[in-house]
Amino acid sequence: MSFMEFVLAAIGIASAIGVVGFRNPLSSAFSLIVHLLAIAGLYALLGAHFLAVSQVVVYAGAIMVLVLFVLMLLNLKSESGRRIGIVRSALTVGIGLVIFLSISAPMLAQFADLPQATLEQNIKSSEGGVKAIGELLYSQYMVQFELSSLVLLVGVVGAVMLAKRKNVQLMPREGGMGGVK
Amino acid sequence: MEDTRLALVVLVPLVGAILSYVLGRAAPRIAGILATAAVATSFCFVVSLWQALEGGQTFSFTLSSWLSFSNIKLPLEIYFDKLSAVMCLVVTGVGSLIHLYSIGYMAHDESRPRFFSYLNLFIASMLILVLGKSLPVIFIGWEGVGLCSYLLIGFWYTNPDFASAGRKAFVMNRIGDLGFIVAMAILYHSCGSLDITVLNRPEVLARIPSEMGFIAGIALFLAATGKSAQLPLFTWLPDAMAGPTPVSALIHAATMVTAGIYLMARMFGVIELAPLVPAIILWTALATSAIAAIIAISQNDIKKVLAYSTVSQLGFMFLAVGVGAYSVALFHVVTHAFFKACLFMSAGSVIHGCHHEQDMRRMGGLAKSMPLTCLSYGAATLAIAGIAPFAGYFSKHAILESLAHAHNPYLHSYGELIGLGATAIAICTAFYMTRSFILTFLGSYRGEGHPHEAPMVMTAPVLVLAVLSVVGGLVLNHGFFTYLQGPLPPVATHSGGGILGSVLGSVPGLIGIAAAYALFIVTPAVKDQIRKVLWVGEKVSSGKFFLDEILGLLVIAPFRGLSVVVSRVLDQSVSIGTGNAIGGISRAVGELTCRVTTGQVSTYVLWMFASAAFLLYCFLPVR
Amino acid sequence: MNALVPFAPVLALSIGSLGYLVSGQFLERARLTSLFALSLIAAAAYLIVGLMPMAPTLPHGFIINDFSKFFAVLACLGAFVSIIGTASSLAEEKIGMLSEYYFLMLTSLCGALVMIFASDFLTLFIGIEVASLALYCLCGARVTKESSSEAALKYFLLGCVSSAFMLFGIALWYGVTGGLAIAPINTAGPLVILSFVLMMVGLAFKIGLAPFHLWVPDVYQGAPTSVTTYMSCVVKVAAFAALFKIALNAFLLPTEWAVGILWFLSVLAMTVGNLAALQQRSVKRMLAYSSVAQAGYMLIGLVVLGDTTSVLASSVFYLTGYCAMTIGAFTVLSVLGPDADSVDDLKGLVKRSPFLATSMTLFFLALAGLPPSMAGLMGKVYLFTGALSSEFYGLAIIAVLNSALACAYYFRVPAAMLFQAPPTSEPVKVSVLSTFALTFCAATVIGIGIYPEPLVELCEAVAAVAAR
Amino acid sequence: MTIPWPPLSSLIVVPALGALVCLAPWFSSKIDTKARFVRLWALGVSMLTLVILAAIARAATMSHGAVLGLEEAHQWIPSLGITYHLELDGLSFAFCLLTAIISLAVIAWSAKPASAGAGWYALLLLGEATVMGAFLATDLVLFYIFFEAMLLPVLGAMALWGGAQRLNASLKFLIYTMAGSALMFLAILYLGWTARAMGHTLDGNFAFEITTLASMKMLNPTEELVLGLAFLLAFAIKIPMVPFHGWLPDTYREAPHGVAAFTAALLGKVGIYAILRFMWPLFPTFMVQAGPYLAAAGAVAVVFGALVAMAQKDLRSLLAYSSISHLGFCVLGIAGVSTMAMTGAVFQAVSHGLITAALFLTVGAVIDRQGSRDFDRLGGLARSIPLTAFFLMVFSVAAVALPLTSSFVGEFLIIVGSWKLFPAWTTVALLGVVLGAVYTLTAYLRTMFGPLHDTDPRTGGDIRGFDVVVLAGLAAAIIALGIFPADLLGMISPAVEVNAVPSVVADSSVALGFSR
Amino acid sequence: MDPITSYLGIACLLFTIGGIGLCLRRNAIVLFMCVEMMLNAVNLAFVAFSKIHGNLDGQVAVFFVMVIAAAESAIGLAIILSVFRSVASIETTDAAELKW
Repeated sequence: MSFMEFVLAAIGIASAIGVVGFRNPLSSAFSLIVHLLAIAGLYALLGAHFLAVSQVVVYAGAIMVLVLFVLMLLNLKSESGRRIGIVRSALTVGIGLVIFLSISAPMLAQFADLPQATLEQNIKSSEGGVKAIGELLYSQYMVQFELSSLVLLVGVVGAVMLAKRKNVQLMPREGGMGGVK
Repeated sequence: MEDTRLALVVLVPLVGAILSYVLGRAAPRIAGILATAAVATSFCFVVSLWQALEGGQTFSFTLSSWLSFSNIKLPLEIYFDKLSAVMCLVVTGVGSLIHLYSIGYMAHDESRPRFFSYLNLFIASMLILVLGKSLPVIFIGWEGVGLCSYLLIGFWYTNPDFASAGRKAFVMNRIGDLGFIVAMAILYHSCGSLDITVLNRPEVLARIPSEMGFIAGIALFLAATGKSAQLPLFTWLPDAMAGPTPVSALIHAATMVTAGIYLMARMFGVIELAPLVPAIILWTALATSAIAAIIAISQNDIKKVLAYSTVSQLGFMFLAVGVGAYSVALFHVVTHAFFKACLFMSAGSVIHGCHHEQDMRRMGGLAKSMPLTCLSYGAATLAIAGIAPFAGYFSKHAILESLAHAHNPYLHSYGELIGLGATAIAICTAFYMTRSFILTFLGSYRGEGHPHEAPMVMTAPVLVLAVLSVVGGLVLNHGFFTYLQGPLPPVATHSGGGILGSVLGSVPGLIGIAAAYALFIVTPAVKDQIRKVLWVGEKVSSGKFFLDEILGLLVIAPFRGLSVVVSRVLDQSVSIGTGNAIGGISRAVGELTCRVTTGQVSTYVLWMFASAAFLLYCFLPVR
Repeated sequence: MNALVPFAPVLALSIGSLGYLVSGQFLERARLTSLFALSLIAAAAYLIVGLMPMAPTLPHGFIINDFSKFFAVLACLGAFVSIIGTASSLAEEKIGMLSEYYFLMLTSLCGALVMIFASDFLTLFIGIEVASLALYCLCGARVTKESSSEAALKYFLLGCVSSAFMLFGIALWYGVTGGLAIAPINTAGPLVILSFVLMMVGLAFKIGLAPFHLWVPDVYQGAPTSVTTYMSCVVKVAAFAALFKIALNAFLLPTEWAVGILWFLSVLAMTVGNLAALQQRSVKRMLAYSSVAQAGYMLIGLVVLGDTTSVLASSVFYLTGYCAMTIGAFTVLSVLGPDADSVDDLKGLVKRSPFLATSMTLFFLALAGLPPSMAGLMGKVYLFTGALSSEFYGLAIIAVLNSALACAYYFRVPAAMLFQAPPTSEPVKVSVLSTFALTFCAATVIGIGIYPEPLVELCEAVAAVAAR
Repeated sequence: MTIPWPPLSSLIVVPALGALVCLAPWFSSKIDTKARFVRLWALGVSMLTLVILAAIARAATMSHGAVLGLEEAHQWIPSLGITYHLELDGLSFAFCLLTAIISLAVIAWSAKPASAGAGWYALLLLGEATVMGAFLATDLVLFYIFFEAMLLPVLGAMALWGGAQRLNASLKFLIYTMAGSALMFLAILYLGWTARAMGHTLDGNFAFEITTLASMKMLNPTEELVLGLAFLLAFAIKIPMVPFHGWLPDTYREAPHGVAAFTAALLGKVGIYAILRFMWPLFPTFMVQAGPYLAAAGAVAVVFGALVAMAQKDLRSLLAYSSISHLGFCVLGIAGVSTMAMTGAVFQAVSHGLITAALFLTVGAVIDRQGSRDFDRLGGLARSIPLTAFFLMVFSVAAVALPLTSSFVGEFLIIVGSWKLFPAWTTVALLGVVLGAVYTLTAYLRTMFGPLHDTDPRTGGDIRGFDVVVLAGLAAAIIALGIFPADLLGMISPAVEVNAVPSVVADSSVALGFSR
Repeated sequence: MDPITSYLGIACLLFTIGGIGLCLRRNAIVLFMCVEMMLNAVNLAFVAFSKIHGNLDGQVAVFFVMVIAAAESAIGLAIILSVFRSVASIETTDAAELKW
């Protein structure tokens, strides 16, 4: 594992913990941006260049901007009220540990000793350039590609339907936002 | 031989029962006449059939194939032989007289149609009982008379005590019926038939295993104790006096209560299968007879005295049964029917005349106001006391005599003792009967109002029966035992004897009468002295040996308790409770299951993760 | 052009719905819009029936055979009937944007069809997402109602989580096989199981199998009844189709390791669903929990999969019957009004509308597996015979005891409708379309029960194809 | 053997269609306007059913000499091996006759709940149809369907017109029955599957037809035990046998009189019938082994029911428990291989149906009049309602099995028949005879005798009109069967022998276990 | 350990962290972000597998996941807005009317 990979992975994990850990949603969001960028870096290191770029554009760009926009719109403070109990946290972490171990253990065991030669060959052959992926998308994954447009369309129409209200004004509530009901 | 008359013997009273109710509702007066006519007609048929009986000739009639199916043959068939003939004659004969008497006795009761309907129904049932060709058919009558007895005891049902007395009679009879059913079950499986003509054949009896034979015998006797009021099931009979007096005369003295003896006689083969059974019968009979006689001494209700006397006399009959002298027992049945019916009807006339007063302490001196009744009662008293030549003497004497000839291995060493006991009972009988006569008819009137003699329609039948009580024994004495030798085993008795024998035989009765006369008329002071000395005995006697209480404590209370316990604990708590508990538990678990759905996404995710972790943990081969 | 033929139904639906969306902006006529949507579905169904069986070849990602055709037609039929039945109640539910509403519903159906036809995991996943995303929005369609938004939020968040699990499972499949096709696996090992478990988490969520069912009651209750009606049928059909396909064609069930997982899920689903439903006062929640339990029964066919295909056929049979029951039951609720939910709201319905009460009773009897609507009973005969013949005695006993337990709550609704006094005597108006839908459903639950032979044969044929 | 006309199905179809016609006005407009016509219609339909039954029996007797094995069979679901197979033999006939009579009586009975309209008759007719179906079906699945279906009309009628706790009571009834039949359902399916697995069926498919299954002898003793227990549980709850009677007190307390009569008279009988019809042929070994336990259960039920009945203060509860007691005899009768006892049990079932229905109706008249069913508030009614009192006496007497009533025939045959096999348990059951007299007479005493407790009469007076005819008819039937039972017994016994006895006798290994 | 394999480990870890976040946080937007993180983790696994197998199918899958994530975000945020409008909060503890 190269130093760069290690650093990016460390940043990715740390920022992931940050997303979960920060009490202010804004901090979480920024932390997520860092995380997404770190993952993009990892993609790049793995040679999936197209994905790395897409990650930055789609995720860190489009999605996170949307998230931040909503966060600002709603003008939210930190999570209010009770903290999560220690028991529940411990339980959650414990369950997480079980899941982590039971997924990663067999996976790591299976892929621990891959033949180095073929692996390098494979890494080379799966250089994810725009061209290579584009070719795949427009030949083999044509149908899926078209279907993904349907996904986006649903996203658009759905958002419109939910957001648009007849005769209903978006009225900011009095006395601050969030947590008061 | 099939004979339609036989069917008519039963059907006429049955139709009479229906008609007297239906038509009687329109015209109450007609009910009694119809009912009496029906029984009388039946009597005529019986007589004509009886006349036709010659030698071994019998009649039978099949009413329905009844329980016959597959290879099982249990038709509803009635059968007329000499034994049935005797019973039928008594039932219809005495029955007619009592019906006639009832017309007068019940003249002012508004429920007359119902009464006569029941009475006729009773006669029909009783006839089925004595005519039944197989045990199930006998059982029809057996239960039928029980039902009628129940209905008639509770005739005045608005009084809950009377209604309860009826129920008591029925239930106690039912206990006895268990024995009947068990006996039928055993006999059916051992002999393959329940036909009485088949069952008494030696080769059929030989098929019954010995222990089964014993059980069957005891079971039959149990049935008889229920119906014929023997220990431990006799307490219903005194209570049964709640019914109208003609009912007591007909059912609880002359006919129904002797059904047990009839059954024993019919099934003598089974009874004698195990020698222990007659021995048990004998001891039970002796005890019953003695206890009833002792109780009778202290009773003040005239009907109660007669009731206990009936129990005591029934015990006497069973004594004869116990020693195998069935025809002697039957003889006593007949004479007893005469004099006891006469006694009851006289007592009924007294009650009627004294404005429904039954307590002898409020009577007295009725000889003047009711001479005919007094005469009949006196004659019957002498008969029951066993004074020659009255009817009771012959039968009683025959019983005492047959006791001496007992050849039961279980009784060998007690022969004299039993004879002595029986004699003592006979003395007792004479004593308390004389006492009742004295209290009722002699001395001065102690009650209210003016007693009056009963109307002719009542006194006539009483007088007829009185005459029968006087001469019945003398007339029947000669032919009776030989007549019954066909259906019943012969008895080694040549009763009556000469004049000397008669005098000697009357001694116990005379002693009793004399004692009563001495104590109640001559020296009443001595009587009080004796009562003081024997106060325990008096308590026991007037307390009826506390049999009701003992029975209540030992049988009824435990069952009541058991019933409550079973109902509360086993039923409500266990059976129903378990079902409810299962329902409750599932609801509670369901509630818990719902509680997982807290409405909060985090919890849901946590559950999802936990479940996923569980699946992964459990189902992955590597841990 | 020939290359497009296999996609004709999906294309018809998606392009049609797009055109409809555009035109809908100009003519907002309730009846017209629903008729248009219905005609699209009918067209799609017609096209599906006409499709020729076709092997899965790249670049299609689609597989057309009797199995997928059956499920696709079933989904279309379910969507069709649920739209018919609930169309007239939309106005009362204050779903203003009808064209968007129907667009999303059609797209969701489209996604369901993609799930059913998919021959690789990627297509399957996209299908799931198309169907789900549209449904998330639909759940929140009653924007003025708080619970509707809440249901949407829950469904959305949890659905995304389940998608993530599913996706991880697909990733592992990819990791093991190096491809994304739903094709028989040729290796074994813990990763295969892991992949199956993770996919199972995702699909169990969509089907609503305990312990991944927690969203079901909330969403069924919060969503507009019309959406619930649609969802309860179409999502189950599509998800079961996907499950059967994956299990039989990719993971090559029956395998020893899968039995335990599926057994556990099936038993837990039926038990938890039934127990939880016992205490519900809300009919929608009750039906939701009941659907969890019913899903448990439907899974039996897969659990007990032996060398015969008829056990799978029994699941298909039961699913078909279940669709009619659940659509019918929810349709009745939707006819009663947007907020009719509590058992109390149904009190004395028989006085207010004998037709509604009778048909609802029929549906509940069918769910409980009682005559005369014997679709449920026959389904159980079929299912449990299968379970017994594969010697899954424990499962069969648990299932049968559960179905006895279920009567306790299935009884409540008919009891309220038939045996209790109505709060008002005001009659309930039932539109012609709803009447038609309900009659259709009732006829189905009775018809399938009384003359199941054709459907049994069809299911046997379908199962034979699936298990090949 | 089949007879061309009328088909057996008409026994099911006629009442079912009749019920639908009853419901027709309900869907259209007003409910109560045509109530009288509906009643006449329902009466006509149930009468017609009775006539059809008689016609079938007569036609069969004319052509074949006895009602034996009339069949009607159609394919139904060939892929699942389920057939539509009906059979009428002596056993079925006895129960079908009971069904037809009881339905007619209950429909004719005028005192129905105040709010009951056409639905009342529709449900009763449906009840008749389904119960008939259960008594006729020989395909196990078909039987199961009818077995479940017959619950619903009764449940509906009870929940519609019952007492205050009617919904709880019906729920309990439903759950008990469903829980009981659930395992039987599985057992049925197991049988069907085994038939296929053993390759016994012609077309290589499942088989559920009883004669086919019974002739295969395909079960090993363990299977017989498990399946037999599953069947037994269902029937034990239906009959009900102690301790599975938890549903019964509530049901009989809450149901309207007619429904209680219908339920008590018919539903439990299906259990008795089914044990004879299905369990003996299917599980002979099990039945022989279970015989002593079954006999014990029957005897215990007799005594238990009687003891609990003694403790009741409520007339209807008393009847309910007395029902348990009487049905205990039936269970005792079918416990062992004895033509006599089994025939007796069937006869007793029929007789109990007649008597208990009559009692429920009569007691209903008393309760309706007095507005109370509590002994403490009843009494002395013999004077104010003599006709009711008369009929109650007749039916009480019949209930305590006095000879020349039908129940004596049944109990006598059962006791005498069972004595040889189970002397101890028969003796225990005999105790119930005494206790039966105690509680029956006590009930009568508390209701009819004693001082008049006529404080709060609700309705005018005695039963009259049609109701008298109904009760008189039932009484006549009870007494007629008590005096002339031979024809019916002669029909039942061959059917019983065909069903239960040969399967045991044929197998010698079983015969060993059979000697108690 | 091979670097490629360690990517898989990281993917698992990130997936788990996302899941833990979902269980512990209450803010709907944060929850949404956690979901995105989980998807990302899977994406990482896809890319790593793509490298292992030497084909691009995995990367294509990642592309589609991104598209879906975009659509998801649009809908998700719209739903969150919608919830906010009715409850005036986006904390899941406040939007918990449907329960039991």
